[in-house]
Amino acid sequence: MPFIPHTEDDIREMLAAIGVPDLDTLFDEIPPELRAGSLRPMPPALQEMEIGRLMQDRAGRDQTGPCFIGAGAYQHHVPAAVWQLATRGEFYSAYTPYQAEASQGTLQLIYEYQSMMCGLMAMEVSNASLYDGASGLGEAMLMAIRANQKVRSGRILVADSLHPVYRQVAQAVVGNQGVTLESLPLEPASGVVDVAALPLLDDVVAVVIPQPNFFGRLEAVDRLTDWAHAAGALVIGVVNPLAMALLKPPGDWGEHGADIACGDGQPLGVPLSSGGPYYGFLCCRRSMVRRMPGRIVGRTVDLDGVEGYTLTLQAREQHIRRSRATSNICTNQGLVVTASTIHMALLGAEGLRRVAACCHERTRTLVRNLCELPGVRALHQGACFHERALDLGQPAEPVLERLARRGLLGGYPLGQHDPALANGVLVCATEVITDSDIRAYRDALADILREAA
Amino acid sequence: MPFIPHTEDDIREMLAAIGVPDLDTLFDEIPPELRAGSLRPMPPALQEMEIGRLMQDRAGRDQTGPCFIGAGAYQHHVPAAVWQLATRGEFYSAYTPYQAEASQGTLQLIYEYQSMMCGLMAMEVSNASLYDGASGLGEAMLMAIRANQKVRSGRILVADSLHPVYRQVAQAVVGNQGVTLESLPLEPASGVVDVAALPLLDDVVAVVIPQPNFFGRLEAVDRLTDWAHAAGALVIGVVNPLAMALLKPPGDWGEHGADIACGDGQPLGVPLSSGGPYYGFLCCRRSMVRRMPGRIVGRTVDLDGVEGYTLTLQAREQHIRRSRATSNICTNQGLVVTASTIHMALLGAEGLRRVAACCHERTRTLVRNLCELPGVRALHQGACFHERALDLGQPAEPVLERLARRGLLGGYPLGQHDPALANGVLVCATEVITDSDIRAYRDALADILREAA
Amino acid sequence: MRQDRLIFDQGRPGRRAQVQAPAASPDTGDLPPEALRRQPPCLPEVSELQAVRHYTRLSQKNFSIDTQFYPLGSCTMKYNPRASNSLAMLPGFLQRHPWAPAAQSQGFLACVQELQEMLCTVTGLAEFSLTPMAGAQGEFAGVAMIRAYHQARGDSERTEILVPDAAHGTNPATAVMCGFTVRELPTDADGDVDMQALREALGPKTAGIMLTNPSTLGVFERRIREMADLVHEAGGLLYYDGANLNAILGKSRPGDMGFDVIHINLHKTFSTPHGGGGPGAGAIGAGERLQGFLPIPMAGRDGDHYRWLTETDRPQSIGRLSAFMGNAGVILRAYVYARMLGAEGMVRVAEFATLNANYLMSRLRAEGFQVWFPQRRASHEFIISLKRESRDLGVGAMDVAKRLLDYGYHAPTAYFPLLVPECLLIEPTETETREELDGFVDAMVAIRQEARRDPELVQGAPHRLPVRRLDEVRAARELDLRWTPDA
Amino acid sequence: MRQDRLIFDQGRPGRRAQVQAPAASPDTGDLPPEALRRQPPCLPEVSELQAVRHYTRLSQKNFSIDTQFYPLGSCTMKYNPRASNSLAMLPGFLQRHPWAPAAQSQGFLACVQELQEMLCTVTGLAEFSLTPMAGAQGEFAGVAMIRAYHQARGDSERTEILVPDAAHGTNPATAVMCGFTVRELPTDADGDVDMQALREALGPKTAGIMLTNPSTLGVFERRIREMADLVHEAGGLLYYDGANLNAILGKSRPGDMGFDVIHINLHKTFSTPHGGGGPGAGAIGAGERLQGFLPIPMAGRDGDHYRWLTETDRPQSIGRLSAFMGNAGVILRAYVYARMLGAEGMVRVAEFATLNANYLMSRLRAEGFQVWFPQRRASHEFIISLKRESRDLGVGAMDVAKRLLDYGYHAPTAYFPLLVPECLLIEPTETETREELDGFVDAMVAIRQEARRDPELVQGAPHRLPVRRLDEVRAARELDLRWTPDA
Ligand SMILES: Cc1ncc(COP(=O)(O)O)c(C=O)c1O
Ligand SMILES: Cc1ncc(COP(=O)(O)O)c(C=O)c1O
Repeated sequence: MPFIPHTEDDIREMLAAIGVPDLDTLFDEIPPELRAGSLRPMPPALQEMEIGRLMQDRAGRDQTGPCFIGAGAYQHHVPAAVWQLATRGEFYSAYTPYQAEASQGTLQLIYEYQSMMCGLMAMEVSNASLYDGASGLGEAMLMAIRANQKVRSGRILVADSLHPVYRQVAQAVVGNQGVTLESLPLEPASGVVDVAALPLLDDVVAVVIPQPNFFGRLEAVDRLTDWAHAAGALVIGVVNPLAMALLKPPGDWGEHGADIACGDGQPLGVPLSSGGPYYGFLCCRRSMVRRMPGRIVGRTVDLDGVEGYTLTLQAREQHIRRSRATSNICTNQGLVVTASTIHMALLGAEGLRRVAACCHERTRTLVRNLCELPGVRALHQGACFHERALDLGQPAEPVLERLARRGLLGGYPLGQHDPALANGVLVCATEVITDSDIRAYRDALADILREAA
Repeated sequence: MPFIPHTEDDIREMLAAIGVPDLDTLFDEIPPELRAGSLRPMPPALQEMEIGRLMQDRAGRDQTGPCFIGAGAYQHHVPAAVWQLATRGEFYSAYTPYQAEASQGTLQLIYEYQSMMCGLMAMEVSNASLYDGASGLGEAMLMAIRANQKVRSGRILVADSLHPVYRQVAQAVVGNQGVTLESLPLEPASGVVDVAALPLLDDVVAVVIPQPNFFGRLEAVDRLTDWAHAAGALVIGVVNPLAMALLKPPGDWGEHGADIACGDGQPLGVPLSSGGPYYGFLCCRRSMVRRMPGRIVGRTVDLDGVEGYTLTLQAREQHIRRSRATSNICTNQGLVVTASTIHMALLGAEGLRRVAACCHERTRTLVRNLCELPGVRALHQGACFHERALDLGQPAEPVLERLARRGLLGGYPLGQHDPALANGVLVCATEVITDSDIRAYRDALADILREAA
Repeated sequence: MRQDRLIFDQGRPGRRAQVQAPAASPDTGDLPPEALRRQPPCLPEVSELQAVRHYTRLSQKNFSIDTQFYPLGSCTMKYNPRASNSLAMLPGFLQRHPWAPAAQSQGFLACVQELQEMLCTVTGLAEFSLTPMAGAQGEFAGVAMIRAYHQARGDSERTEILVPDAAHGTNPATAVMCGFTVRELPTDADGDVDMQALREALGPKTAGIMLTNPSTLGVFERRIREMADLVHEAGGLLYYDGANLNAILGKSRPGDMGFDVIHINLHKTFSTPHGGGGPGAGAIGAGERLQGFLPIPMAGRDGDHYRWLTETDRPQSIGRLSAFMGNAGVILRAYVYARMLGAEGMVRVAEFATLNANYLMSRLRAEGFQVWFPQRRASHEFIISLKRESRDLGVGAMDVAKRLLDYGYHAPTAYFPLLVPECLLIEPTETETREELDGFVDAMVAIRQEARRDPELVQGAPHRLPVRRLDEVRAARELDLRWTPDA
Repeated sequence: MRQDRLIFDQGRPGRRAQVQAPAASPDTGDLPPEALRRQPPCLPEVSELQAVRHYTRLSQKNFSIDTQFYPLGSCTMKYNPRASNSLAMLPGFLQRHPWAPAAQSQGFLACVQELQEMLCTVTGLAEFSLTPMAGAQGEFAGVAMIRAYHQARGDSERTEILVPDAAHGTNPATAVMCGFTVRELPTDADGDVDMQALREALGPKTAGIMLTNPSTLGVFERRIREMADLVHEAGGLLYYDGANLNAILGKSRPGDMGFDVIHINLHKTFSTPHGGGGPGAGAIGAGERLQGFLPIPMAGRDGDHYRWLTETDRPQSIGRLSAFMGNAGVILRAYVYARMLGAEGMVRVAEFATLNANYLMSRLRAEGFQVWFPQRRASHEFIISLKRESRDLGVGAMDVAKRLLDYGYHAPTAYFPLLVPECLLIEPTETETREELDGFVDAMVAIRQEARRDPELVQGAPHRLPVRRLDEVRAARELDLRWTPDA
């Protein structure tokens, strides 16, 4: 009986204490017709050794060489200390810190996290996390709707340069509440929103601006922010938090700064792990904090005046406010935030800046190398951070498949979102990519393009 | 400056507090001619990410398929909890528990370890560990010399069926103190000491009896023990501790039990890891405890009468008794004992018994399969535990090399200890070996023997 | 004596863990100056040892399953196998990019697909998607699917979701997030949904109903088939909140009860850790009516080959709820757990969770505590009310909860469900020993004695934790939500 | 309130962690009945959760580097990088069988061989063997090599090893284990070895001398070259106890000082963890005279190929000290650490260890504590004596040490070296911040104030730990060394 400590004696004595003859009687309130039969087909129980072998085999099967895919998830070095600490039983197996006195470790850590995230985003308030960047954007939109009481249209303008999956997810989150997402078009040649040709803005709740955008390109965030604010719209910045060690953070955009900053915390100490668990961060102005979804930790004092930490503003949340809560979120991504906090503490501002600068340099080197190959060129001109779209001069998907067969994950095929970009691939090189990885990519790509030619 | 927290300000202010102008001045008592020059050749510093890549590469290079080697180190399933707990910072980075009040975790754990080891060996006293099984045997011999005050010859009789490397190591440990190791011969056909032809025993301090022996064979431990005791010699049992979950433990050998039990703790939760760190366990009669080397933990009470644990009988040890100590050992194998204690707690008597029985069954299945091949036969008749010597009918080393090239570690070549056994290989299958591993071995061996024929 | 100051207060300008970032500091090349950050962010400046020491020490201030018993109703705080952790964190899994092609992801996909199937078997539903990242997102998916179903049929009048008053807060909150209005159903004296009220509430506006079974009152909803028939007849659909599935795992299947869609908290029933608040996973399963609407991606299987099912395969899907496929690492942990249980193990989960709960209930009742539904079997959890103690001694549920912390037990869920006064919702789970339960009873008895002798002792609890009772009013009024360099 | 009972007391007959052992119980087949165990051993019978909870809780009762500052002289308790742990525990390393052929072990062998070379560079010796499993076994190897050297030359009269009186206990104990008699050398007023006494002690019986430098008194032995010449002239050899190498790493090399053989505690200078008492590694290096005698196996290199050097390559070797090659996992940790430091990092270890020690010494002196060798530079450690406090206040070194625990600092090494009364040997190491050192000074000052105001408070310390001062006399007299079912 895996994980069940009861001995035969225990069972007998416990049943006697309850006053039932057998275990089955405990289920006598379940109507007979609802009693489950056999659980076939269900594989037989495995010992830890057996499942260990199975998982090792499966994990080994998936291991591949260098990865040049980004598109929302980035491979970075994570200090060994990060997850060794985060998986300590006291973090790993703790419950949500509702009992504050028994959760000061987690609560102080989240307070530190909130402080770090505010620092990185140059914002005033951070919550304790949402599920991921994409669904978090949906929550940010709903928050904007609640916060911007002057505009009741339910219209939100989303830059077309936002990661397409983020847009899909946000749509799924907000769609049932009468919110409509509209497009702020992208100039195809430059890969950014054309600030020279901004539409007239009217009756829009909020504008969503990515930085860097899906193509790795840098948006004119100052101009866009001021333009949106001028028309009474709020600004939601969707950013790569690592990039914010180097780039202008949302709180500093334009005259007054963005109103809400969100994105995915994955680049801050979270392994790729097939897409999750990551976490969504969410920051805003202090004036909006009561509209915020998710948990928030505050510093206070105890009966003796000793400093301590507790969940606060819980009246926003579902367990108190129920149908009038700011969101239905309950369980969030606590442990990932724990790891990420430790990661940020270890790297510090200078460490993160170096990592960001190094990623930038690596991607530029990669792009330079690949663009030396005949037929390969950058899709957009202008500065990029972290990733860049290339045109391979031929359909990208088959090329990527062949690269994969050589153990190289060569990038993200753009054609799946826009058939016009079928030759396009989004490449990314982080600090973990070496010169020899880049050479290997270039050489393999050269071969493959040559074969195809 | 890896791992050094000093800022420029710190350095300046600290030098000022000391009253020296620079760091170099702190070394002004070192005569100039002794100041080191450059540390070339020394590789340049690596970031954690870089050394991570290097080590991953090296570890990956060594990974191989199933392992049929035993000969002193055995691959067993180790519950995931074991090392996740043992590497918690509070165990991993703690010092020796000299400050008992600040070390109750480690001390209670060692007390539990001592209790478990006594249970497993059916002995009265256990110490807190020695370096490994082989060097521990040397310490056991020195302890026997101190304990057996009736015999001052310094002669110790060692069964030839003991692991040859254990004998070499014990020789290196005791050789400088005038102790002589003599041979208790082995009957080649049966692979055990011939109890029908035991020599006359006289003026011998102790007899060393392995169980199971080097060839996996079971010695007639009861007869041997009584025979040694009758002649005034002490009995030192060298055992595989896992086997003791199934086999008669040293404390129960013969009429009065062995006097000392030792061996290597590796099979109890310690990964193969190239041979170490493992640990040597050492148990004895209570009457001999003051002759024991190594640390011992005792239970006592504090000022308030609360139970607690502390190192005890330290007057045996080098830091108190210096040149008259029972041994020079200081640092032992504490963390490995920590892991091993957790392992034993998780497996329990029944779990260990099942593992042992399963190893026995696996090895028998392996041997049965291999002996079906033409030319392959068991070297000895009679019961084995855990491993068995086979005769391949041709020199074993080249065969093993070919198996290795196919990703199979086929066993331990016996020829390196005894040229007469050049065709011999010691094979072992633990519970981690599957039927398909065994088939793979048989098929590969069949191929190789056929090619060679 | 030593306080654990904030990590920020331990820093010094210029200090850092030097091995963790590139040794050289590459220049920012072609980045336009106006795109750059002007001032470095305020982050801690500490050494590696400082960070390790700080967070190790902080961790020790937590209660956790690995250190304490957590009889926390509705939360199923059971043992989180350490093997799940190490196997989910094998390098091959950690390094897999979410966009890695299926051909390079067969190992991972196999785990996902097999877990989907196991969940179908154990719940009696037709198909599962594992993308929701917690229970509440699973609820969201389920209710959104109900909405999409009605819409697909052109049935746009159905604007109401029925929710029992005892329901978890996420249920009504979810209904609203999906654009519905909530209609609450009262509970009858036995803890079941009031059938008469249900009949009255049902009608052409009914989109569906959200239920847990066993309910958050800790009892099995006996007339569930009848309810299902009524709801279906009215044109509505049934949503099953699987937070309490632990109580009936393998014993009774929501699909057989008539539910159309269900979420399972893998971080409860399938023993993935709570992690101090998350991450979880809210796997969502559907019967025939709703399966086409399940969120994507899901893992599919063509013979020996596993692949992702996406928009193309599932045109009716409510879409994506996360950028990738949800909390993959949590799913792997659940998969490992499920495989270690196997069919037999699953049934035993329910049996022993129920045994523990009924035993603990019997013992507390025998000690004179007021069990709220004494005439009912406890499921995996049950409610006691401290109404009497509160009235007679001035010691309420929260006081007892806080005092339990001093005794080394995590407090049960207090003041939930809302309809029971001064209640504690107690769920011991199957992984705790009888001795642990007895110890808890002893603590409860001891605390009641303390409450009689010295109520202030209990009212002022906890006394043995890093802090005493915290001033939550001040926390909410004088908001201090982050460290700043000048504060 | 909750005691951490022994794991045995938490068991119940028949309980166990079922997933951890084979599901079936194979019969014992052909094993003869008389070879079998009659009764199962008394081992704990607990569930997996119980074991995890118990050992997690026990761990929290320890002080450790990851939670506290350890100014523990002679022990070099510095930060143990977490990367060393995870990289040494990569599956490929953990699964490697010690008898795996060299061809299948190139990755591991490369690490061993490269570490051997780095240790040569940093010590100025010709060759290293990494097999000794702790400092004391390194000493054993070194002194055994000295013995073998004299024997190989037919020089059998040399029966004495000289050891300064301040030496660590392992030094004289080792000499005796190698069959020598020990002759102690006194220390002069400055903390150096008394040269006159050395001259008198040297002679035809001198096999060698064992020294640490800086010595365990925390000072650099300035006349070391002169001593080396004297010893060598007398036909003896010099052994360097490298426990204090942290103080001079990269700054001065024992080989240049004239030492013939040296051990290095990798668990000190190379930052592998102490693990609550071990394992360590006592790498042993030799100059030209002794290199042939080094213990086997060592890693050798032929071009691109790494292999083991064994008896065949090294006929003069003192042989094997362990069944395999020593504490491989510790060696890997040290290798990772050494590579992260590189040449520059090594020098900085000594610089900042020395800076921290001298700073702490200056501050304590300024606060009025008696530094034992005030006229000398501290190396990486230094001594203060509480003779005055003991005399005037009745509060001795042990009392202050125990009270420091209450303040959250591990106690310095107390009463060692033996020749300084009421001494504390203090070694802060380079990985601690200045703030941590200042905090320690504050605690020392506060404790002295307490000793003046309320000496019993200090004498009765500790007060804030899981237990108060333990009765060691009773522990040794009423030996209770194991749990038994009947006790
Ligand atoms: C009954 C019930 N439903 C739903 C939820 C929400 O699940 P989650 O916290 O994973 O979002 C919970 C969680 O506590 C619950 O107990
Ligand atoms: C000076 C000195 N020499 C030798 C040793 C012995 O080293 P080990 O404990 O590794 O055997 C120590 C350990 O404390 C020491 O401080």
